[in-house]
Amino acid sequence: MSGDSPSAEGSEAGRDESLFSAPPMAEQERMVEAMLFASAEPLTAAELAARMPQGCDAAEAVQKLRRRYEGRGVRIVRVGDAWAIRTAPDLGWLMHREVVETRRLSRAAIETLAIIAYHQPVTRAEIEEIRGVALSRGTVDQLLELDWIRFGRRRMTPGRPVTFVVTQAFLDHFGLESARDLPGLQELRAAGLLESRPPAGAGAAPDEDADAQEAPPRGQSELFED
Amino acid sequence: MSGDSPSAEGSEAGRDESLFSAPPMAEQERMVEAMLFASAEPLTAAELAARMPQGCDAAEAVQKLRRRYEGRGVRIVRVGDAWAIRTAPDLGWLMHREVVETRRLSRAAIETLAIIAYHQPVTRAEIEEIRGVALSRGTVDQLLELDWIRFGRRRMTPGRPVTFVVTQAFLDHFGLESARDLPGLQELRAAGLLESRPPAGAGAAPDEDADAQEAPPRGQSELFED
Amino acid sequence: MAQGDESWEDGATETVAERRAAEALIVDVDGFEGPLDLLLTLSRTQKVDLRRVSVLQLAEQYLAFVERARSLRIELAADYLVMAAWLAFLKSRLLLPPDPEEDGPSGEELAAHLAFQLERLQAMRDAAARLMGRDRMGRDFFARGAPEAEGVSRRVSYSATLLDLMQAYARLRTRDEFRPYAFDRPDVYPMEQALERLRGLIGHGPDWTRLSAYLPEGWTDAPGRRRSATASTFAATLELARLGQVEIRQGETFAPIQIRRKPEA
Repeated sequence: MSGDSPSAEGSEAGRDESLFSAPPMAEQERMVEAMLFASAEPLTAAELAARMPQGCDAAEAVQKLRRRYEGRGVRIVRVGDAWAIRTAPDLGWLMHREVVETRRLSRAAIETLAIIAYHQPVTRAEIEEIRGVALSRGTVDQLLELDWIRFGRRRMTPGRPVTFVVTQAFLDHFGLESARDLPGLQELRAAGLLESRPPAGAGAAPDEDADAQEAPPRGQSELFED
Repeated sequence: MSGDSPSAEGSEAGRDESLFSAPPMAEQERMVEAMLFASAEPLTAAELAARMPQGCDAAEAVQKLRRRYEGRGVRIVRVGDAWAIRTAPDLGWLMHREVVETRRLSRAAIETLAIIAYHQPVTRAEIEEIRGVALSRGTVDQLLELDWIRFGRRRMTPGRPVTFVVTQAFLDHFGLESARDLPGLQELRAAGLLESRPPAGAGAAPDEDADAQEAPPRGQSELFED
Repeated sequence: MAQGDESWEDGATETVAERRAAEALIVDVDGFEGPLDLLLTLSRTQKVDLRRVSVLQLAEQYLAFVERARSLRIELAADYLVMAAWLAFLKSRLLLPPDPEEDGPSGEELAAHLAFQLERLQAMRDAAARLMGRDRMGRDFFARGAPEAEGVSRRVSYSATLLDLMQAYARLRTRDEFRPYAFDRPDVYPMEQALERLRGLIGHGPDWTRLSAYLPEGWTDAPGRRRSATASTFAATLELARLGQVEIRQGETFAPIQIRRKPEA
């Protein structure tokens, strides 16, 4: 705003005050650095100053910080009348892999994957039986391509159907030591990932008690028994 | 150059090549700086290295960068086996605009989280024993959803119960380099309070092996391997 | 506290105060997370190192507490009563000389374990408080506010978490749990199938034909399968007769059953 003679007229009036209260410039630089880093939007000098203690010179601190970052991996750039931290343009190629577009797996794929993980080695027919619908080629292809499943050995039954198993890449992705570490049904239920079956006959709703933060009544714990 | 870095055997074959092609360390530092700045999530040395040219030593570059940022407004922090840039904690007051209001955790959830962190890997039954009250579904669910806990490997005891461990997101949130850095962990262990039963004899030093034969594996010992 | 407001009914002051105390007790019971929590609170009033807490005194306090609560006809959770019974047992163990005949842990050992449990719970509460008191991301320190993710190479990565996987599986399995009970037996020939088959065949046989001729292939050899197919086919002909599409006749008892398409009227 006021170029290289910051707040010239302001300092006239408040010189004494600011002399004593303003933090050293190195400290102001730290503040600006932290704010620019954490902010989702570019910040103007005025916005920076508004958050800093009285007597600070945000514009000056930005300039100092900008010089400090010259030649580094990131730079302080001007965006309109605001400031932001951006990676150096010559390093843009490093960011390319950053832009992986993540999509959620389709429900069919995740269910198929879950069945393979829990039942491996498992045949196509068995997967279809559990899901109750035919297994599309696209689903299998996708999971094969992701390297999350692979063909296992053939089942020694008529037709010698091929089986599917999960891969090491699958275990790595899901942070599992082995497929045997997948929680069982009881544990899923205990963790609240599974609606508990309504108790036969009784119309009571045990779930309501269980969600209360206090001790659930004893009866509830039986549902959780491993 | 490779020292203790990965790809030791790879460098056998391509030593000449990497000797000539690896960029200078200052340049590697810039690359790491750019990548860490660009990402909101911690990145492992392996992830950094995967994007850098062959022959680079990401771990070394991170160390150099870390030293460079000491005392600045942002710092390079270690989160498990990954690295991230975070603002200096003493400047938190500047960022009040960035604060995201988080759901208040119930007392049950906070205690359960602490027990998992300090006793991990820990089973549901052990958590219930320590708190003296059944663990409600909502509590586990909430912690799983926050991505602060996850299922660990199964305990090799009858029933093979699943265990809970804390996640990298937990470490990141609480500014911990590793679960070993939990406040007071050493004192608690020395006092025998991370065991499942009181130390044998009054005030005797808790000996590591005495009840190992039947007690669950000591918490906080085997979790660090991943 | 009790004075002032209660002036409207002089004699009732004490009763009201009493009732308030009693109600406070009820509230307290609700406020505790289980017997261990209650015991820990009680033990704090002893103001001693938890390792040296007087378990005997603690048991007295707990039992008195539970007794008072019960006298107010509070339905105490079973946990509290189980703990009360156990503490009464422990008390007797601590007061009586040890029985040399008896195996198992001594009263002192049980008491030591209880003291340990209390100390451990307290330690975890303290640890939890310290944990929550740490500098926390999003409150005291911050991650990158504007992560940069521009670039040219766009790669699609499909993501799924373990939670997704488990929930998917849970969804499938619960659906399974609710599947109506059904026979999955290979040797049962369903009537629906017989009906379907007869509908297709009946048009081609205007003359009287034995029922057995309509049995499906592969169902005539094994006696069990033949019986099932015969029963289903017969039931199907009854259904078609009811609909006015076929006629059925039988010469005498146990004679072959014959069917034909009902002649057009």
